[in-house]
Amino acid sequence: MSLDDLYTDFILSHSNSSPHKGTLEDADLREEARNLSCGDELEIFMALDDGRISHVRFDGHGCAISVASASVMAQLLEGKEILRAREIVRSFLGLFSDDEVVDETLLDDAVVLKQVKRFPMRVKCVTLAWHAVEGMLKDLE
Amino acid sequence: MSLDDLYTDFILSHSNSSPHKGTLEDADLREEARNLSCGDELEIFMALDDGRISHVRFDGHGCAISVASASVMAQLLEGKEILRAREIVRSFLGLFSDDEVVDETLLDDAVVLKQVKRFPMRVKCVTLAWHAVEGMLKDLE
Amino acid sequence: MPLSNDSGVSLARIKEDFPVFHEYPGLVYLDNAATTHKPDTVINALVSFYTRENSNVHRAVHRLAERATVLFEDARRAVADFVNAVPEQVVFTKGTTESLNLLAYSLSLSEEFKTFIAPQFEHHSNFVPWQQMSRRFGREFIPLEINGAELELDTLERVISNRKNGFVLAVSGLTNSTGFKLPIRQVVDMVHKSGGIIVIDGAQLIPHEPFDFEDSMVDFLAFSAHKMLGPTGIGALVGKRELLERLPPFAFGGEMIDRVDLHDTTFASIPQKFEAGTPNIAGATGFLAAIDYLNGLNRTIVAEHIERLTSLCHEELSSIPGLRILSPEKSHGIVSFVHESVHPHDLAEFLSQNFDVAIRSGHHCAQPQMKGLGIRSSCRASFYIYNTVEDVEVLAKGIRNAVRWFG
Amino acid sequence: MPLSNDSGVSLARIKEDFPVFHEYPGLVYLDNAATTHKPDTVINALVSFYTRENSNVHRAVHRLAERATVLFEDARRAVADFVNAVPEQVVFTKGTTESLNLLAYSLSLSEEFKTFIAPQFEHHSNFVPWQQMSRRFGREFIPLEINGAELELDTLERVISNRKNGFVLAVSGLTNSTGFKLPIRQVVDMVHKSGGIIVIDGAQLIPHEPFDFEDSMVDFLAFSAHKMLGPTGIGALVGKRELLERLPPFAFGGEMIDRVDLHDTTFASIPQKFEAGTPNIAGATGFLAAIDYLNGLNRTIVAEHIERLTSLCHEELSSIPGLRILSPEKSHGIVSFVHESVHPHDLAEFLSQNFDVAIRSGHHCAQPQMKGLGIRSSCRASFYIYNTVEDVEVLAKGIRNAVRWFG
Ligand SMILES: Cc1ncc(COP(=O)(O)O)c(C=O)c1O
Ligand SMILES: Cc1ncc(COP(=O)(O)O)c(C=O)c1O
Repeated sequence: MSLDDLYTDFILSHSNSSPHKGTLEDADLREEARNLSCGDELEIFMALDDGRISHVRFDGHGCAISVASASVMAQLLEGKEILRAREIVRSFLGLFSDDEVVDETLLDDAVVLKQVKRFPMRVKCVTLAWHAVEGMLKDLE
Repeated sequence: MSLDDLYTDFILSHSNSSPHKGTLEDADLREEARNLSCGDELEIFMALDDGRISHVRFDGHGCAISVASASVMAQLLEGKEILRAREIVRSFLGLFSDDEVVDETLLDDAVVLKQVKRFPMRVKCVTLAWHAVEGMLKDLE
Repeated sequence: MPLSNDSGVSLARIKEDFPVFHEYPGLVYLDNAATTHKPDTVINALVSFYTRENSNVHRAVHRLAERATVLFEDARRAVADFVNAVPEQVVFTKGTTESLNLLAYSLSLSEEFKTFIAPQFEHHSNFVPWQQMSRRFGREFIPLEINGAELELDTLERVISNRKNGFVLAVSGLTNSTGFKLPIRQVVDMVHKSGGIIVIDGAQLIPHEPFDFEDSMVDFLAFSAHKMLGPTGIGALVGKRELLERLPPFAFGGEMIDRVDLHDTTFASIPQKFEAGTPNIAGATGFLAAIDYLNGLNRTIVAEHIERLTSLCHEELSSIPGLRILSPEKSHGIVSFVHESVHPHDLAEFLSQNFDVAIRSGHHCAQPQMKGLGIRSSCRASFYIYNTVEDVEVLAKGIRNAVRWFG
Repeated sequence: MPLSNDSGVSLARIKEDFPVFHEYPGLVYLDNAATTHKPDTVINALVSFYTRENSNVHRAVHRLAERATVLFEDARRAVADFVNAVPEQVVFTKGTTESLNLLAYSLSLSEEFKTFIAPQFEHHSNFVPWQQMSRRFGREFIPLEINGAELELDTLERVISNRKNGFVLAVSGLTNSTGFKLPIRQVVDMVHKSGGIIVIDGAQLIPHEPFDFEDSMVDFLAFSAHKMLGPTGIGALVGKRELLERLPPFAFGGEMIDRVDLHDTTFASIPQKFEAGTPNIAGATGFLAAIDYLNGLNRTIVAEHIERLTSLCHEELSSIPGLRILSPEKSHGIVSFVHESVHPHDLAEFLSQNFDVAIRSGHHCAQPQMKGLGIRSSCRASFYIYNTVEDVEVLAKGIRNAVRWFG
């Protein structure tokens, strides 16, 4: 396993500068994603507009993997209908579970993150933001 | 290690029929010796006469080793002065401790029991009655 | 001989997998209820762990830590599969005793259970924790009366029917002192109907027969690796998920926490909530290897084999004059006995020295059971997968010799 | 190199005794505070036990049981000798965490101690038990303020002087998150003068330097075998005899009882009183082998060697721009640090994948200490007897590379 397997340019660029990093003043939804064993805490903000996700931002402190994954997620979910977003999140989390069959076409760029599955200690990092969003979306009845 | 090392005729004859087995109606001292992990319980009776041990008896339930050892002890202590009896008991118990130098001449026949030291699980058996008597004699200020 | 497993390996050749029998070819080991021997795969698993994966778990991201963590969780999954539970339901402990103490303590802190009940034939590890926690936490303790070596369902019914409050019945699936086998299905029904929960001490049962935790409806199950080919220092507590989630933790420290503040702490989810400190990681890998070994055998055939040895032993011993068998007629894997003229310790020592037969003598950590049988101690022969018909024959011959010698 | 032990063996050649370094010749293992590797003598001790002695202890009279019992008690004696205590003072546990929980629980049940005090830099295993038992049993808990990574004696003095009631100070001899070394002698004096007792968490200290329990006047000492070359799943609690005798037991079951009646139980004498159930017997024989290995080294030279590596590490790392060292200047065996632009997990992962360097990243089971330092997590390099100057150099080089890569 070479380094580039995990820390690809893709991950580095997303983690070093993400257009989705920041807060959202008029967010409709807010959620904290915490990975206490890493000390990581991300805050996810979401604005909704007529059944769609209009804006996603994240802020806080995390490793390259968790931050890159949050960035990719924000990019992917913006503009999607809530129902569709739920499917996407389910598919992404399915990448890291043994028994789920995943429709990877929903995931676009995010699919490259599935390589993290080979680094079991980092699965928590790559799914951190996604678990938070899963909860946010579930709460919308 | 052959069987005869532990279950000698000496032990078998003492355990199968001991002249000292029984109770003592007019005992001056009585003590229970218990080895709960074996379920063994012996009762030791002692009669004193003018600073001497006049009679020793034991009764109860025990394995061949503990019973033989009680019998040998009774035989050895009867007729001895209390001070002397204390020395004998200390010497006998010393046989089974690593750091004590023992005057074996005090022990007469009982010295053959020191072979039990090679059977560490049985040291509790061979010293059972002796520990009880040690306590009885100590109580005589 | 019909004794072969799936892959056609004769049970008679199982001894070859156990280094201890290479070391002592004449050894007749009949103290399996105390602890079993280990096949080379289990020993090799320990060597392999310390050579190739050794690291702490769950905490670091470096290569060894990653491998150790994966292996440790594989072990949890294997234990779960073995009794048909899911990994989250499996708490690793030091052994049955720790599992039961953890539970007795945690159930005492919960307000739901006012009464702890344990039959008088229980191993001290499944008797004293309930007795003592009752005293400490003001619960009621009921030592359930037994008839000889058996629990009668009438007795149980009388004690648990019409209870107003939640209670816990803690009982062995198979008793270690005599090999009495509990009719688990019936007992579970009775307990649940009366509003209680049931804790099965599986220290003897789990090594001997397939057990389906999910299907059994049992609330908790405890067992030890070392009695089923695995290493010492590791065991499991398996519990219903909702109970494990509800109960407070037992020990505190690394691994089991979520957030630690100066004056309060939140805890990890199950099963970590109950696992404080560095676990016995190597032990878990050995446990995994032991389960793999057992899974490689046809367990029905193994159970039949052990039953055959047990009933042969009953037969052989009952023809020895002066010998009293304490085990129920249909005991499993265990035969306990006393002889009227030879003290159990002397008999065990004689057998070891002259016939290289290892049996256990004493109270078997079951003093109330000994009292119930009107004795102080007994001898116990207990069988496992590697024992043979010849082992039973040597035992019987040895006892006859001993009786003559001491007689 | 002056690094040789009594028998003239160069410390540089110690790695040869550790199979893991044969398996991974390039491994730079700097996660020793989490767990150390095992020399072949320790691994062989386990194999030998399972091949030649395997049996339960204290209970049976047959040959294997006798040998296992003698070996187990030899291990206890070796542990006792290692810290200058007597065997009766040594309770075998699963590890430091169990030792500390046992103690916190037992001291809570005793009415003598009204207050538990632990510095905020403690490992969760020496913090959460005291915090939580205080809540459960209505004791006062004082999380002692720290200054960065250090405990100032003034702070301690302020908190413990003029106490009316008995208290317990639980404190690490050497902290695992930064390597701060407690001035034990002074602290013991202060505590005793104020009428308290002191519990030393020796998980990090005991592996690193000779400790004389008798002479130290410390009341209790806890440590784990796996952090000092021994197996997982075994550790010790050493205590003053009169305290051990006075305290109530923690767990109940086989081995720890004297007489079990239906409604009450009397307990065995120390140390068995605190050891319920089948102990980790094989683990104890491995612990014995680990202590033998350490005894075969010149421990003063080893301590100096580790100090040299630690200060070299301080030196190397402090010249890396953006890197902040969290350990006190004179830390022992441990150097903790963060880099302003690389997350600890990324740094640890990078080092493992590119340089085969194993360090630990995270909160090191010391969340209050992390808060005290104003961080969420850190990297930690920790040294043991087999580490070399080259190991430190590879670490420094790797960090410089990582900073460039992520930068
Ligand atoms: C200072 C300190 N205390 C306690 C512990 C807990 O030890 P264990 O996990 O072996 O129980 C550790 C190590 O994890 C430690 O470093
Ligand atoms: C029925 C039963 N329960 C509990 C135990 C205790 O198991 P352990 O000593 O492994 O904790 C044993 C064995 O000793 C047993 O046979």
